[in-house]
Amino acid sequence: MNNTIDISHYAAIADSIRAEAARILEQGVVTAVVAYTTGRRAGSVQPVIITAAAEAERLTFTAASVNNLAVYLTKAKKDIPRSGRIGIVVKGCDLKALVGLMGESQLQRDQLYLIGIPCAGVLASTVRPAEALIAATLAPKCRECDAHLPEGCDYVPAVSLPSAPTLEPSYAAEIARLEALTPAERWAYWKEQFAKCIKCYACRQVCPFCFCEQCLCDRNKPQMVDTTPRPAGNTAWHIVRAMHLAGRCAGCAECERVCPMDIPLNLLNRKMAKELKELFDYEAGFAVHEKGPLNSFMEKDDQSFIK
Amino acid sequence: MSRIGVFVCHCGENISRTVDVERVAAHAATLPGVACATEYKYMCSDPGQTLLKKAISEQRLTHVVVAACSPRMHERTFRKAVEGAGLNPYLCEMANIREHCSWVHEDREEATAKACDIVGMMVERTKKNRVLPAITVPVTKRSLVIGGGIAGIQAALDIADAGHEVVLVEREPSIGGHMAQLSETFPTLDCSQCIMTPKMVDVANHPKITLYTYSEIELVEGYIGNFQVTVRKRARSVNERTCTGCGVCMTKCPQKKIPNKFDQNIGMRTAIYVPFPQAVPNTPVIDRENCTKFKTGKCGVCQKVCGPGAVDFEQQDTLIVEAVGAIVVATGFDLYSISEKPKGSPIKGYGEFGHGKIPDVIDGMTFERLASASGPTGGKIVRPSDGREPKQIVFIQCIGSRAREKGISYCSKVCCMYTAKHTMLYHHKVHDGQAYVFFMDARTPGKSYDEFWRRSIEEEEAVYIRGMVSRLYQKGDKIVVMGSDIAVGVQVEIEADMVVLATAVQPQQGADLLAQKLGISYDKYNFYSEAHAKLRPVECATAGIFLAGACQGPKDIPETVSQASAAAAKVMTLFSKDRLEREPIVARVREAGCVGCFACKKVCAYGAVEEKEIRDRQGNLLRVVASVNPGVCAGCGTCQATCPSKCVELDGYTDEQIVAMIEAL
Amino acid sequence: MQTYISHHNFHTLLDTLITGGIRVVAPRLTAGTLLYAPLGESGDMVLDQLPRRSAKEAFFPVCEDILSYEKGGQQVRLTDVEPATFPVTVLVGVRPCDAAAIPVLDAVFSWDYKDEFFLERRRKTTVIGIACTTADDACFCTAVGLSPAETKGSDLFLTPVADGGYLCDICSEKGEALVADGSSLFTELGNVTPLPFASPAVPAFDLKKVKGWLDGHFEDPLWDGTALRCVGCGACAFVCPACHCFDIVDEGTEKSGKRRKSWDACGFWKFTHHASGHNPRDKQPKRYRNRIMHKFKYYDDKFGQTLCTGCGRCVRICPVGIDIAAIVAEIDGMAVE
Amino acid sequence: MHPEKNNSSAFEPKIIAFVCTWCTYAGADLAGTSRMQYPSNVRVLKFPCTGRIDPVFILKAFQQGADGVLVSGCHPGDCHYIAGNFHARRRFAAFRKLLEFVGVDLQRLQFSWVSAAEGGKWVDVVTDLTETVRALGPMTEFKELALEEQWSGALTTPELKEAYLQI
Repeated sequence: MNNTIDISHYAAIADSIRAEAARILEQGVVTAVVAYTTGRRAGSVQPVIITAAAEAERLTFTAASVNNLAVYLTKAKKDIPRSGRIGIVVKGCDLKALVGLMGESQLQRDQLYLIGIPCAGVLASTVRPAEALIAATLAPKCRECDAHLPEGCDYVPAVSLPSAPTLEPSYAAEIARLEALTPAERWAYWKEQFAKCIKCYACRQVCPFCFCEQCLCDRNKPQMVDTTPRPAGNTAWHIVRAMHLAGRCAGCAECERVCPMDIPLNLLNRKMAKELKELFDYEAGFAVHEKGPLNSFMEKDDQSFIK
Repeated sequence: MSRIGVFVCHCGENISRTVDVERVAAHAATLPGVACATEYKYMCSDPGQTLLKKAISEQRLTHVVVAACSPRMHERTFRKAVEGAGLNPYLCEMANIREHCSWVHEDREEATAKACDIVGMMVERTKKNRVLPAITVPVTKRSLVIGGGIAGIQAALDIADAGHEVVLVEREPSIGGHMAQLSETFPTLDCSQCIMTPKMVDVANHPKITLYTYSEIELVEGYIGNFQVTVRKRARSVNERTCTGCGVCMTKCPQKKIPNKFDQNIGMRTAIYVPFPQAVPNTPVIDRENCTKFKTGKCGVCQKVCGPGAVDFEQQDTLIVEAVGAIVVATGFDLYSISEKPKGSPIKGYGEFGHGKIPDVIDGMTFERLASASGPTGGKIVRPSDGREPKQIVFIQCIGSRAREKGISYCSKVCCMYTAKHTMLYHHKVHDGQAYVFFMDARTPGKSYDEFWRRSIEEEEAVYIRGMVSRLYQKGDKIVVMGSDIAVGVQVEIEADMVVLATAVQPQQGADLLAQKLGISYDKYNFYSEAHAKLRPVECATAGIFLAGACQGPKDIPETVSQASAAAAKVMTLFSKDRLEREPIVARVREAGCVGCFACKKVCAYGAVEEKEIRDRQGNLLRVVASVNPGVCAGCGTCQATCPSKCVELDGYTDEQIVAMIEAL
Repeated sequence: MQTYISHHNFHTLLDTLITGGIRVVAPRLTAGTLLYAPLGESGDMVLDQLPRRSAKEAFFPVCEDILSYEKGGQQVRLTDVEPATFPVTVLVGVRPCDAAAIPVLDAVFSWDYKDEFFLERRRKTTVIGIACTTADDACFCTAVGLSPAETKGSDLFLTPVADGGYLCDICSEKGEALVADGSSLFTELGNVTPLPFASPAVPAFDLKKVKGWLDGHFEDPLWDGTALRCVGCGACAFVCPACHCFDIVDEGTEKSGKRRKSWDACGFWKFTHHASGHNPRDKQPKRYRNRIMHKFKYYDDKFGQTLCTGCGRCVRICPVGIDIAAIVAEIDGMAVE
Repeated sequence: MHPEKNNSSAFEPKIIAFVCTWCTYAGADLAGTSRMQYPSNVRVLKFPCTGRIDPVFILKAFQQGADGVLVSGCHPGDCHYIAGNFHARRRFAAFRKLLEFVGVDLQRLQFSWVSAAEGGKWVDVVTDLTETVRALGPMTEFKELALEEQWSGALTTPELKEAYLQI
């Protein structure tokens, strides 16, 4: 199996982002650009919001450009789009999230200037940012990516996307493995995973779709979900989180990437995506849906589970 | 701290027989926040309510839980009582320990434990109840009546005579319904058309009644006092305004052999037709399926002969939106055609009686048309097969009705009486004929009914045979009817010339679809459900919608007319106020937390959620949030279950109330 | 005082403690993640990496009960949790950055209010520290005045030696008692070669200078510049060996429940949210500023100590790559005197 | 005392039913007015519509010790609120898949349409679920979870041990 992933075009992408960001800031097309810049540690990349053309030279794009920057346009960061039209660098998976946000009235297309990345993949959260991108260091979501090339962007760097090796999808395999277990075995698996949770809410804070200003799980009148980081409250939290994202999650897997306790959160999201595809033929994509699968219905929907 | 009063009802012995009410009250007294707990024989009685009111003032109660029957039975009663004692009615809840407990469990220990739990759950819920101020909405003082049979006509006339506008919608080309088809009526043998047609004319001439015939209900939106109803007026192909009703078109129409449904298909009509001569309106309609012009493009004779030029082949269906405040449903019944099993019907059919195969086996309504002076035979009772007068006629009752094995367990109520009537009509017209009736029981409650039935036997010589028919077959030009006379215990065999089946009364075809448009409930036979079998027999559970006639269950004419007038009275009561107080069970948005994703708006079936702009003092747009129009909100709460941050809450069913109940268990 | 224990004997020591009913807590793989956790046997211990969460939870649990309540009739019955029931514990494999944070926390938990939950666990726990022989580019203990060989906070401190055994520094009476109890397992310090200590790459900060700058820069463009991208999770605080904020909540029903104390984080929007709806730290940079201020100024003001031991955990796990070492270095660079 | 009786009374499942007021609650009322008999294990919570039923309530019910949960409303097309049950149907189709994936035995979570006319069906549905759950035994998963702690906050008191044994 071809183990290397060709990302030789990332340098050209970085150049193009710098040039385009400088141009749109210079010409006043946008008031700010949300992009990536280099960090202190070797190979590290972090989100940055620039407002002047001169800052554009700080921008970069590498295999460590893992963040879904869409989070900077919602919830606590709503001030950012309010300042004017915003340029934002998006990979295909990130764009799906933006499209979802548009469908949920959180953003309007004309507020955004989309810089789309022909993306060959990014690094897994388990490896250091300086590592080379090979199949073994590739983020699991990239193994089953169907959105290497974002559609409908305002600007896409003129680079050709190198052909990518075909890799076994890891989430699908893991979901199948868990599905084959007995309920008790699955419970035991998740119990152990959820027990680790410390309720740091990184999964929530980094998710573009967790845009509620008052999270249900922070409420105490009534206390729908125990807030303490104990196994009971943790389990409830993760079930509620997965349910609230069902039919909305676009698969950026940021929740799983940022979990300091390595809980495989995206498995829950992928499982729900799979079910919603089977039940209601719904999939997150590049087209804005007026209604999500869980706020619409068809009279002929499956009800084989109802007596 | 709440001071809750818990009142446990014995309901005579209905509750106390299986539930230890003293123990339930004692248990309630130990619950945190309960200030007093007591039991009483009949909480709903006047002394019971007085006890409740007294306790509220003496014990300074903040909330009340009445553990008694279903809230569907007496919630109103107790909320009113609580209101009378100066508390907001929504601070009172009922714990259902009768329908959900004492009546369904026999073990006293188990039932008592369950009752304690139910009371505990409701105590916790009630603690979280908030004062809900009443919501008032304007009332549109116009009414819609669906169905132009005797029920619809009576309701429409009563409401219109009270001075309110009525929109009457009828599916057929003419109003009149089944009563217009009948020959004479029991128990007086009045000519049905003689008493019916003047009422039809009254409808046509009434200044307050707008009549849409050949029309159906397309869509119903809104709520009590404020419905918007879309009526589909089907293309008649004849302009109602210009048509004078001269009838030349019908005489000239070359298509003359189309079975007339009004005559149970034994009489024929033209392709452009009125179903019967006294039709209201007297405007013909073109049956496009059978019209040569529509089938082949040729002909068009009717248009050519029409003086006023009223025939319009291009006419389209039109949709008319009517605003009304109340709806009377009077869609009536149909007789079940036993020869075939309709799709999706639980009824198995009666192929064995040869209906549809043996031409001289007919149903009761066909007999009515034969006996009717204005019918296809001019009132002569003759055999459809050869036009001969039947000398031996057999009536068979309970075809479909009371036959659980066939799928219908109810009694159709009118068949005993109309069969008795048929034997009389037959005897009056065929003096030398003999009528036989196979029956299971004769059910004749009603003023002068039993006397009427006896007359058919004692004076009109009908032979009643108690027993069912086992077999029926054609033999030459006779129909052999084999059955048993269980009263005497012998087998009976009659060579009949004609057989009349008293088939079951069923709701109209499509009754379920109309119910779904109206949002009213119906039973397994598609009869519409009243709000309460005894105390609210003409109201639907859906506010503002009332029932009249056989659409609710089999009824005879006087009953139908009574219910129609009752429904009209209910409508008038509703129209007696300019504004209506409605249950304040509506959704509210906590704007501070709303992020404006409008998931609530997407799931709201009523369009009650609007987008609201929040601006600062300078007028700058800060955010757009959801806002619920309390007049339009129906209170289903789907928005709340959908809202991710629970920033829309349904009053009366808040998360706090529900979680309190779950946590109480 | 120094002594030596072989790799094998060290495991025997721990297994003896475990079978003797002592709770031995050490880094252990838990559902795929290296965390401090009680050992069933010493073989489960993993000593070659820094655990994802710090050792503070041995004294300051993620979540603990304080009391329980029961309502019956018109009465409420409260039952306090008794710290006396806490188990005797040996905490093993604690890195210098984690161990050094423990005495720093002593200051805040025994200041005006004596937190018996913390202090009882502290009394009952013996800490076995271990020197670091490797570091990554997130490590910066040396920059905050500590080192991979720092014994602060340890009762017994191990330095790995070339043959796989450990050189043991006895740093306290508790450490001495532990060695005395297992004396047969410890041997004379022979001719051993300690492995070379790690050398983190971040240059030392001038913490006085940094504090001096912070004293005067509550409002500064730096906060927006560094923390606008902060998404407001609590990951940094929760993995930190020194962060010690907690929340107290009641969980349960109308009938019964528990009062619980659990970790809290200044990065959360709700941390300073008032009942009135007002939030003095209304924007994320203000919350992040508090994190830096608390670690390098407030704690110093109050207790004369720095609330950061340079473990680098927050640097590694921050979802948006906020690097406290880089920020403090920047402040250090800007500060004068 | 009869030994059989003793055995069967060892475990009485706790069943929580979330029902809509217009159809299933009325159907349960009808079962009452018709004096039908069914196991007393069920506790009914009334909602205006199945559309109001939040999946969190089901979770909460299990956390509060339910051994089985029933959600029941109007048949498709019969919703008093036009379409609340259609939304509920989708929501629960998804939610049950999630619960199944985290290891909840779906035999403990029943959905049904019971109309106001179906007193008999209510009796059947409640009886079936009660008996199914009785055969499965207690739902220990959430109850155990409620007693568990992160190791650092775990207490070892006799009361806790006793509580654990009683699950």
